[in-house]
Amino acid sequence: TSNASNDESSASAPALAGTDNDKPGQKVVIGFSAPAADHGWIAAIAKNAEAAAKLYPDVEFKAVEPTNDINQQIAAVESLIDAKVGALVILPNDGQQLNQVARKASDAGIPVVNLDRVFPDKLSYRTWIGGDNYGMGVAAGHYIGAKLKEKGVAKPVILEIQGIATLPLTQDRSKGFADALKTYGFTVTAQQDAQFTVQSGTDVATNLLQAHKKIDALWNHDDDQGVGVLAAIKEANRTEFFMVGGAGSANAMREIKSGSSVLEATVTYSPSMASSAVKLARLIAQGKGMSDLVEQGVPQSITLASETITKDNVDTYLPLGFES
Amino acid sequence: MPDIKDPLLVMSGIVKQFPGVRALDGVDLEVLPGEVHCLLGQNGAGKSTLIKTLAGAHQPDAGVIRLGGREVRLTGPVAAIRLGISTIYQELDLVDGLSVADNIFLGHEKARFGFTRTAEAHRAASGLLTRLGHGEIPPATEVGALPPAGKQVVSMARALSHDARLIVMDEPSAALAHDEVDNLFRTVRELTAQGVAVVYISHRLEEIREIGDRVTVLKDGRTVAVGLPADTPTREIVSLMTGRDVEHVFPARRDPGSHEGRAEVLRVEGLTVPGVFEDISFAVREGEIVGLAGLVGSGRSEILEAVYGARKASGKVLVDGKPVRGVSSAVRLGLGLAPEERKAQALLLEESVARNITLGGLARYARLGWLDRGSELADAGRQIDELGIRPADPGRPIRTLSGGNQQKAVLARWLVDRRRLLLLDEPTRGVDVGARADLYAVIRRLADEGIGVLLVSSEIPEVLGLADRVLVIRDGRNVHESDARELDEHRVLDLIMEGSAL
Amino acid sequence: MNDTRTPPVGKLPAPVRTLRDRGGLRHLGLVGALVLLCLVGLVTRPDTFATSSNLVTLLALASTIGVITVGMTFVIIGGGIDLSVGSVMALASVWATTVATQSYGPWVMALCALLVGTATGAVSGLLISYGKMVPFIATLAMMAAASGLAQRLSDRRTQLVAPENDAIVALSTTRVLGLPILVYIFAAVVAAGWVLLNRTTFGRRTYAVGGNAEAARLAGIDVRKHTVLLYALSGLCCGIAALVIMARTTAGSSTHGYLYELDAIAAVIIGGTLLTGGRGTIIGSILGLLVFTVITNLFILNGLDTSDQLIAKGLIIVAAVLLQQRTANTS
Amino acid sequence: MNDTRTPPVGKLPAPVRTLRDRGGLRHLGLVGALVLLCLVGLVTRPDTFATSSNLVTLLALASTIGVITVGMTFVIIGGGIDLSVGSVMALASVWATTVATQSYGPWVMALCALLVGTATGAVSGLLISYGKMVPFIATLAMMAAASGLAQRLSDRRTQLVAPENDAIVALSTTRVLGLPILVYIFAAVVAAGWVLLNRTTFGRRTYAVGGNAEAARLAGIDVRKHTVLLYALSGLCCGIAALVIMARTTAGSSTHGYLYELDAIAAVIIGGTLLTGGRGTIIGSILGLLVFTVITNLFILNGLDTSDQLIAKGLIIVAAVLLQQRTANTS
Ligand SMILES: Nc1ncnc2c1ncn2[C@@H]1O[C@H](COP(=O)(O)OP(=O)(O)OP(=O)(O)O)[C@@H](O)[C@H]1O
Ligand SMILES: Nc1ncnc2c1ncn2[C@@H]1O[C@H](COP(=O)(O)OP(=O)(O)OP(=O)(O)O)[C@@H](O)[C@H]1O
Ligand SMILES: [Mg+2]
Ligand SMILES: [Mg+2]
Repeated sequence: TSNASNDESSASAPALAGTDNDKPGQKVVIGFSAPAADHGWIAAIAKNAEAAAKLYPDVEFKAVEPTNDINQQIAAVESLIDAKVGALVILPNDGQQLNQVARKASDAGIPVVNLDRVFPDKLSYRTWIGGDNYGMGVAAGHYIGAKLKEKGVAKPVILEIQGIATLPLTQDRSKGFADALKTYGFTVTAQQDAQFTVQSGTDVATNLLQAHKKIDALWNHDDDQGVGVLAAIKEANRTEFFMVGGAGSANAMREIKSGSSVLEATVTYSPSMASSAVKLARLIAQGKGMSDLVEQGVPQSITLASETITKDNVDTYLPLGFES
Repeated sequence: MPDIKDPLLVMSGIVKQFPGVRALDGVDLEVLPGEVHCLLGQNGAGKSTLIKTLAGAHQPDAGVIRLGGREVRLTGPVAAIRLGISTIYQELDLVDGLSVADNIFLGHEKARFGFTRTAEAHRAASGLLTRLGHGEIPPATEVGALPPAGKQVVSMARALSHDARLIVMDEPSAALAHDEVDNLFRTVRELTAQGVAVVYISHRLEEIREIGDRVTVLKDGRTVAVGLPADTPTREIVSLMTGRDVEHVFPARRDPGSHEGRAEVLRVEGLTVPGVFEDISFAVREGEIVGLAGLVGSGRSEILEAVYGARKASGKVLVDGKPVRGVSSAVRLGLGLAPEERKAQALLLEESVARNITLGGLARYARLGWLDRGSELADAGRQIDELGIRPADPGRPIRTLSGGNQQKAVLARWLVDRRRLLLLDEPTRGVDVGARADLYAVIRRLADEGIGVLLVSSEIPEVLGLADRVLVIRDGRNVHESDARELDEHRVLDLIMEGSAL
Repeated sequence: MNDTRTPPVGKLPAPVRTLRDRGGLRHLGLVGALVLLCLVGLVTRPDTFATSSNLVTLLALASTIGVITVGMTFVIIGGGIDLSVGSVMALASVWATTVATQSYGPWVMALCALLVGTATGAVSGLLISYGKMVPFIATLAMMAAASGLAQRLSDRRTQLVAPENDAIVALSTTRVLGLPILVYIFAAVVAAGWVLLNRTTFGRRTYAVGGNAEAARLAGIDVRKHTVLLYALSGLCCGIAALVIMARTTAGSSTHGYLYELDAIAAVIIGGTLLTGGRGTIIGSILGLLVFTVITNLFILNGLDTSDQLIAKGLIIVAAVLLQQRTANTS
Repeated sequence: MNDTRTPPVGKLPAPVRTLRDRGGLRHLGLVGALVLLCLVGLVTRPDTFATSSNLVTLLALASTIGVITVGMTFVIIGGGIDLSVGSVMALASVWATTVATQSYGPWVMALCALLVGTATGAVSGLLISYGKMVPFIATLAMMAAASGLAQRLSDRRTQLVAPENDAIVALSTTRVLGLPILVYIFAAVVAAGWVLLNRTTFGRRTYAVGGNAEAARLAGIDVRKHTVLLYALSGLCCGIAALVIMARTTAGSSTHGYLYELDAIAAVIIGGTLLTGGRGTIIGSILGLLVFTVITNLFILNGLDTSDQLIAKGLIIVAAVLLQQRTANTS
């Protein structure tokens, strides 16, 4: 709950690497552009990025107005280029559509760290770091598939509540989910999209539960909207199925830990990547490498694995859980 | 002799049914070229409906219309205009947001390849306005900023802008002051001299006598008299219209000076709205009717609005010694204003007649804000009978009432509960002779019951006939004040026009 | 006066259709549309649609926007519009679920939600009546400011209702005669709204102010004060809606009520209220809302995917309105 | 009566405010607000705000909604409203970037965008004029249908403009006299709109239809035909906007123009156009739009946090409008 949350509120906050890399180097202005922080995960992204920047006296952090309008984000990045920042961290609304402007930045000699949603053109960014949406779907699919197999359910009713349907990442997640289920000979019975918001979660779930009197498993793409989904399930007091979440919010982890609800597991898609992205941007701008690696420079691409959190391993993840 | 010529327009057996009302029930009308044909009838008789069918604005349910001998179908306003019928509607049909010139040429703009030619339009517009004696109205003025009279002039100019064979005027003089009517008549004579026929609707019978050639009388949607000579005795025409005899129009006054020493209901001192009127001071006693005479634009409406607290003004306004602060307090102190422009300032067009009537005194029907709809409806019903609002259906949307009946409803609003002082701005605008007499009687009765009345009217006979005391306003100044009986029409005309004359 | 007075015009002074039964007709259309939709539901999903639990679902879903719609109806009849309802609801829900507020227990939380809503509403009202701002712009500004404030307060987090304040959540979980309490709240608000609009001077003045503000002013109505009250009322409804949404989602969040303004306005307009003010009914608005709710419910029961839902929604709205016109004209 | 007296008619309200100078005043207010904002920009960000490149960014950003705003101005002056602009733009952009369309080259793509826009607009117009639907509802339905269709067509994928059709993208990348071509398109649309509104019978009639439809009808104007044309025009603008957005984002997508309707309407209203129709100016709308754009730009440059931005936005809008009133009254 939010009361509990406050003492852990800094749970997912980044820490210093504890290496020479932390020593102040030349001043760097890091520009940051992301979609509108209108829901938990993106909000956490923004917060983590800012927090990471604060760790370093040699970093000036310049976040531009987050927006869900491609046109606006392009303008935002353009104005950052005008402002001649030392490095850019961009989480594009849509990698394909912002590719052009990212390329413009790279061409202008500004190293771009591409966060999460990837630019199609490798020349558009110096380093990509992000989660694995397809993998996330796969993880959820495997958990549900295996669970139902051992239960020996013949033709299981598997529901899926997506996030914003028009986002490419949503389609990747669903594809991964479907592919994984296929290996068990299962398919998704019904699929509805919500808006990543608590309330849309409730409304969609409420209707969906009506449509299906008996459910075996439910995957909800996003733990933030999951709060709403769980509320709907409680309201309908349905318990005959189990639910898997997505992203790995602290709320979700606490639910899993308490075991009081149908939420059994969640597959991570951690916003901690934003902290790393800012750190990388700094290193790149200062020409440093990652001290644990032998290479002099920062790698070109870093993909975070999507892990599955269950009652058994939840305690190890709780510190990383973001307060959505 | 007119009757040798064959008629320009023949309407026969016109029927128009509105939900719940048969507005026209087989009307005949015959108009000769070059004549002024007057259309008379009580409020709600069907005059406006008839001319709307003639303008193509309404489609008749039955009947034939022949123009110049040929039968015509007036499928819409365009058709009528094409056939050379242009119309001045009773309810001003102007676009407030557009300039005077744009309004005049709306629908037939001065343009080439769709591009408007403003200069030309303005030239033509001021031409027409000058012809109507109002060259001073700038064609670029926004119509919404004109007072009613100005709007009336503009819609006349529009009617003239088409070169029409037949011009229909629905109560054009209602919004005009006495002197402007002369002006209008001059124009009408010019038109008829060129062989244009004019259908003229008015409730002022003296006008009919002055300008009309022949008269058709409607009653309850039927023709009761066709093509009477205009010099038919008034009594006869009135009894045709109303089906009864209207004797002395103005009720008897109390004996002179009876108001001396009675308590002052209203005292106004040094009332001023810069640019509109200045330093107006007067008082209204219980039971007294005070008339404001003046030209259109002299500022009488503004004086009323200022007294009512509806307009910021410097100076003192005291009702029973208590100052008026804004409209709400004015109403609480017992004032009631029947404003000049009923559509814009008084009516809730979508609402029922009853709700329009009771709007002023809602508080009376409420206990802790809870409405007692029974007594509300009862009161409304009583007023509808009192003033003879037709049709007598409290539930009917007021927009479906005829102009005159709407006007009666506006007055009824302040009669439901006893006011201390009534402010009446052009109270009989568009009200028929019979009803007018009734209204005068009602107003006088209220006065005799001790209510004060402040009356603005552009009809000098009305002011002289009804008021006890008359104030003459010229250019926003009070230039004369005296007992009504010491004045006659010519004296008043001299007073209000002095200086502005020539 | 004398009995020689002329009789009413025309032959048939017969039953005239007054505003009231015209309203009835208008509703007839919507009811028809609603019935048709329900038939579709019965045909496509005989098993689930008509079940009591699904009806409960429908009502529960409708209740949040429903409450807001009542307030919106007043504002629009009064000649205005309120774009801020969604974010005001969000702000109220957030404010009511801050750690500080929650520490005072459920009653204070509820009170807080109502106060925040009413206050913000009143502010919009003041901007419009005394600041002479266009309602659209004033409430647009409020919309931005309120959701900004909501995000600040909540630090963009979902603030769960603490277990000790479960009384709030109980509004949705505990049932009386098979219906969750919040449905009764919804019903109560609608009833109160109807009475206020049709049986009190306040309602009558609302029509007057919206129908012809100048006339209302000259009739002695304090138009500006009334305007403030109208928006305060709308705000109050947002506060109540905030309670309902908190109960349903067990949380307060700055993302609550996103784009509710559109849905609410749409419901009001399709219910026959004129955007220009002066005319409209609560019943119409609620029927309009139910139409929208049932549509969505049908779609999900039949597992349509979003894009098809949108297309179908567009078509159904058109169909419903045209049907509505027919009934209104033919009668 | 005495014809001896030659009519020395009473002076009607002599010099009353004419249309033009009132417009001037209204704009004065907006210009003032704009200037103030720019000053803020110069003070807070002397280094970046006034740079040419930033101004280009501003204009480029403004151009998409700008084009739509022009169409919206016509519709609103004509007494209507168009909620579908955003999704119609999306639909046009998607349709123009399907593999099929792209195979015909850039010209056909452009043509396709314009046609799709105009056609959808005309449909809304028909529903409103002949179907007698309330503009709000009709265009709301169109909004849903269009974006649904856009999602179907694109299968919710981003459709990049193929390299061989780079001519489209060139509209944003190639510059003439330092300005991207799309800025000139924007300017052209504004100019055309201004002429159409102020110098043609179409413009006059738009004011008439919006100001007093009945009067327009009685004056012989075919109100229904005119209405259809108005919405078709708005649709055409959406088509052009689709081109611009395709150029800027190098792609067509069903997510384009999300909630643009709100921004466009807001710009028009703050520009002094009455939501009730009959009054308004293109210049005002564009100024209104620029105010919004500059506000956002300032935020970006100063890197405010979202929640603060929203709050500030609300306050600035209020301030701007109140300022506007002052200037309008005092003069
Ligand atoms: N749109 C309408 N719907 C229903 N009834 C109408 C409508 N217009 C007019 N009527 C009715 O038709 C009858 C005739 O109205 P009309 O306006 O022609 O009277 P009028 O002779 O012009 O009266 P006035 O002298 O007051 O203008 C009235 O009873 C009126 O209530
Ligand atoms: N809408 C307006 N805008 C600007 N000035 C106006 C307006 N209406 C009236 N005025 C000014 O106020 C003065 C009074 O106008 P108004 O026509 O009301 O006087 P009046 O004596 O009441 O005439 P009427 O007999 O038509 O009522 C005019 O001189 C005019 O200059
Ligand atoms: Mg009439
Ligand atoms: Mg006057």
